[in-house]
Amino acid sequence: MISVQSGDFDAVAEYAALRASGAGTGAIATFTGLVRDSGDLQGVTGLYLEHYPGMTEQVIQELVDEASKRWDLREARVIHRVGRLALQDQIVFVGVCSAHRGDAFAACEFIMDALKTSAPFWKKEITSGGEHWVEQKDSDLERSQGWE
Amino acid sequence: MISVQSGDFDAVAEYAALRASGAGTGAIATFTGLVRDSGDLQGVTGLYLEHYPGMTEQVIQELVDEASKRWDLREARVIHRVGRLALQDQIVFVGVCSAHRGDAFAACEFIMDALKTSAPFWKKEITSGGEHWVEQKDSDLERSQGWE
Amino acid sequence: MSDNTITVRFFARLREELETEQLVIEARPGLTAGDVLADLASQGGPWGQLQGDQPVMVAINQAMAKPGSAVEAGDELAFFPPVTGG
Amino acid sequence: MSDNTITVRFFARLREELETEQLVIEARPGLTAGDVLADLASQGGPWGQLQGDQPVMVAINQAMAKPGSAVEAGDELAFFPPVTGG
Repeated sequence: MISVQSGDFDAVAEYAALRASGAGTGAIATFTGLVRDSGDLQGVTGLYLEHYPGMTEQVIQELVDEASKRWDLREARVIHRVGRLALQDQIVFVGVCSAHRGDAFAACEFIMDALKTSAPFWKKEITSGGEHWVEQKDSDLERSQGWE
Repeated sequence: MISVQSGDFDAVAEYAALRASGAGTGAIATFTGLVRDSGDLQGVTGLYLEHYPGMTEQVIQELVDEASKRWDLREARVIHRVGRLALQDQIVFVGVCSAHRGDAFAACEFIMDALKTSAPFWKKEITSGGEHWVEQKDSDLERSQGWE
Repeated sequence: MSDNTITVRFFARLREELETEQLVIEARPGLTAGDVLADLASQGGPWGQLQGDQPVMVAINQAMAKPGSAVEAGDELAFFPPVTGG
Repeated sequence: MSDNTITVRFFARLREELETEQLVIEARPGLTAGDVLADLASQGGPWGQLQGDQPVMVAINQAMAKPGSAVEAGDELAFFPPVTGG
């Protein structure tokens, strides 16, 4: 299940869906990203997220497919929000389940890292002094390249 | 928060507690282990888990403290169940939050790996043909030694 | 979309600074994404940044592409800054 | 716990096979966890496994220890198989 949406998501319902994925599931790993006050500028009060409707969903599906080839995955759920978000709002959820713990951790982290560097999302930080588009961080690229 | 308990846990409430950990939190990683039907024997119908009351909690606290030294951790919650469990029951929950994604993933996986090799828990598989104590897996030891 | 045109889309910082979300250009034989970037940049002003220091990413029909990739009539070409999601 | 005794606890497979959850032994100067293992193993029967092929883990006062670790009056000594939690 892949969703790009402006509304909030229910991490609870996502977890329940992962848990219902079948008797072979022994491991569920989840990651949730929240808006936090320590971006490139001080005094961030919120974010605005833009995406490329159609392409974004397709790229995420390809990342999930790639993860399914590398690891034993029973189910993967990826949700990314767009639009205006406030501090502490949930931005992104990646949840996977697998028979095995190592596969669950690796696939979850791989999808999350790849999401940050490959999926067409752009983030603008909103501060008391104005707004600015966030630049891509080298550290994100390096994390993602570590998987290649 | 560390708990060893016979009752089930509410992954939802755990997630909510992690999310409430403060404005600096940007990343929440969780892992849940479930009882699954593919142990050392075929036809597993359940598990029985034993622990060493007092020592077990202390060892888990030391693992969390060690993780807090290695990574930026805002909060960690570890729950491990004991007693008799059925297929698909939740066994273990590890949830951490951090300012940073990489720290959240690493700390969650470190605690989970170390839990399997260091905390005094013993697992007995219950099958239609009888019960047997699970032997320690070399693969778990190797995963944990990878952190040293 | 008419027979001989290419739709060009812009996202995020480029969309804002170019004050353009979408435009339509004529296709021509042998045209590449890089040719389109050069044509647009030659208008000067904010358009100059399409050939400036900051990297510009290219997608054709919603798949990542390169400046050397060919674009044809009916294609959807998109330019945007490096992605910063999650 | 009396003045000069050591409590010995067993867990999991050992607890079941020895049919013993806990026993009390006399402390003596220079006693190590390994000495206790050897004393107990010398009873034969299922106790022999305490010096057998399968590893036996040692804890003293609820902290991991080694066969060479000293045990003293008032200590809680525990023996158990390698852990298999999570």
